[in-house]
Amino acid sequence: MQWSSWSAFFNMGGYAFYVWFSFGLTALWLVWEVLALRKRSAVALNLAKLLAQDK
Amino acid sequence: MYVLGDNGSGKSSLLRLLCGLMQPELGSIYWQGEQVKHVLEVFQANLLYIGHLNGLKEDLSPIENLQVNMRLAADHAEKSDVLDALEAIGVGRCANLPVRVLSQGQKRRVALARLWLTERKLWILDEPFAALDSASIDVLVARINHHLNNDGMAIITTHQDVVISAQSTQVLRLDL
Amino acid sequence: MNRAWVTIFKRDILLALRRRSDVATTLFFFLIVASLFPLGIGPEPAVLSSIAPGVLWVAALLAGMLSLTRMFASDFSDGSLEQMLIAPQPLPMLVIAKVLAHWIVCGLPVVLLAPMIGLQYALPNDALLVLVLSLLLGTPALSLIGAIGAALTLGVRGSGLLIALLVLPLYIPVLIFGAGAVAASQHGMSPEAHLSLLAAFSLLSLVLAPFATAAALRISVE
Amino acid sequence: MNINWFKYSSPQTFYPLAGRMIPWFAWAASIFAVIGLYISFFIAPTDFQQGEAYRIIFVHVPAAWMSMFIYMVMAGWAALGLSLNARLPAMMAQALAPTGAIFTLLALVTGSFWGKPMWGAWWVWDARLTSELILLFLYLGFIALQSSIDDPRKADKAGALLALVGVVNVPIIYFSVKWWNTLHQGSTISMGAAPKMVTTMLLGMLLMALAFWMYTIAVALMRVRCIMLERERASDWVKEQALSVGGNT
Repeated sequence: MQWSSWSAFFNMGGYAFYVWFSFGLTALWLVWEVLALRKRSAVALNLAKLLAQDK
Repeated sequence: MYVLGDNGSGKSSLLRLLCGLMQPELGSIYWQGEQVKHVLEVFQANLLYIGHLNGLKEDLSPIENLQVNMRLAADHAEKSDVLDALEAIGVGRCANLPVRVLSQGQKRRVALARLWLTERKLWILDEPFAALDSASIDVLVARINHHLNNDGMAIITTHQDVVISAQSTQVLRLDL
Repeated sequence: MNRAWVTIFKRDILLALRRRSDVATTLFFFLIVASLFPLGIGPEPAVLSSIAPGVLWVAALLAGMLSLTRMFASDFSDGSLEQMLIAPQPLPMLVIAKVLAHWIVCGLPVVLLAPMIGLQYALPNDALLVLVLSLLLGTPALSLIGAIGAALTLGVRGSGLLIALLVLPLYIPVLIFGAGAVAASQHGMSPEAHLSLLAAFSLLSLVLAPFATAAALRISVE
Repeated sequence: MNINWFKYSSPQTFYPLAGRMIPWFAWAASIFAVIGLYISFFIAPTDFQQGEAYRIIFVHVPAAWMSMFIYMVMAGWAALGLSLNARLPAMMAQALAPTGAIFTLLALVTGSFWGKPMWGAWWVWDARLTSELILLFLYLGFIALQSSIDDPRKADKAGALLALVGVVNVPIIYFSVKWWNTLHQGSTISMGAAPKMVTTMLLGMLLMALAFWMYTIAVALMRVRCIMLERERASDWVKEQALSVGGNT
């Protein structure tokens, strides 16, 4: 184990901002992509449903 | 052969498919028993296509335009032949003016003058009668009849009633 | 069957001669972009001559790019392009004819004007020579690669901006080798390596780009 | 090329197939990510030169790898689509592009967050970062071209051709940028000066790359399903699909 305590872990040897920002941004972006795609799929299905019910 | 149909029914697309300008998603097109895409050069050497765009450069004269188009199609034509063709369809007067100054109907006739210069077997004409006056239509019909009576083929789209009197005329009606 | 491409080449030159303003616009654009930099940076000859290779090459790049949209647009809208596609001729040859005509009309004048602007940037004589040489070797590649972009964006809305986005990244090697050649000669090094890489790049685009352009034209006309 | 391939390549059959595949890849991505993150943060030792900041490479390097890899795969699909005149490969290429662009952007941003504490500058014109930037331009060009052509079939083909042109150019661009970089050695900063690799570090990066890879497949399948629904809105199978899903309208 590399860390003496949790606070040392979060501090990242003084580089906390850079490290956590990089990882956080990556996670955020990937999660956002998945959510956006789910929404897009739901919208497309809804539209198709409306079209189907029209006839 | 006539292709009839309303606007947007796919007449032009059908012609473009036949020329090889578009690729069909399903099915194939045959020329003399061979798939067109395999004998493209032979097919194109037998084909004359005039779409609803005239293929004329505004800054060139009808003579220059036709000569370029003929050479591009690997046909040969003397300047006097070109002039005769323009005379035949009644735009001889405009032969040396830039196409820019011609009217819509005159431009159409310049493009159609190629029909007098060619010995191609298959003509594919998209709305050839549009924008023409009745006298020009008569001249054009006579030319097409002549072509058909000499073993030629023509595929023509139109939404006008024009009678072509060859025996083997077929009508294809596109309905959506 | 090489008469057809000669015909197209002659026709395009003739058309350009009847519309001279198009040529003038490209040239004027090159001139004005190159003249803006000293106004933004200051008239210090040492500074100007150090940025000259990059600035002149970027200006040539942009001028060439602006004229690209015209390469096929009028043929596309008046139907000449359809006739070229169904002609029993190898389309890549016709593309080469058109690109060559375009280069003579839009590229060559820039090459010839460049040394005069180089003088304004206090470039020494041998650097001027290398500048002309590098432009001469590099601008054909710009026209050839640009033709792909021009063909892909035919009939697309906002094609002027789109073409910049598509083509400029592909221009980067030309810019690096071209500007690098001039810079090398400024620093007393031999520009030979740069120039031969530039020539190699142009040759490669001459071999590959016409086929890609032909394919792109078929897609766009469909 | 046999009949079976054609069967699976029709949207109608591929749509549910993709739907069944997505969870598997999503789970694989999460598992690799958990192990990879554990190794990156708890097993990999501190770098004696760069301290803890080097841990950024566990996202930066895999993202950069993926950005290039996705472009290659995209071009592969594009070539397949062009040569077979088929729809599914073209849709796959289109589905991969945004994810590739996101990884490129991530590689750029994390690269600059790694560079700042190490060299005191947010951006250095280093060969790799510059190439990555150009790769981003290539992705954006592809996306812009596809989205500005209305006819989907034409958009597919134009995009595919552009991807192929791009993939031929990528090595040339990379080489020329490298050449440019070595000539202008004024700023002798190289992003390539990665810490001396310990096996655990390499393992961490590989696992993260695997996680990204699985994620990419899952997301690309999701996106390709969306594209199918949007394109074939009027077809019967989409209507059936829409009616069977239920939910609010």
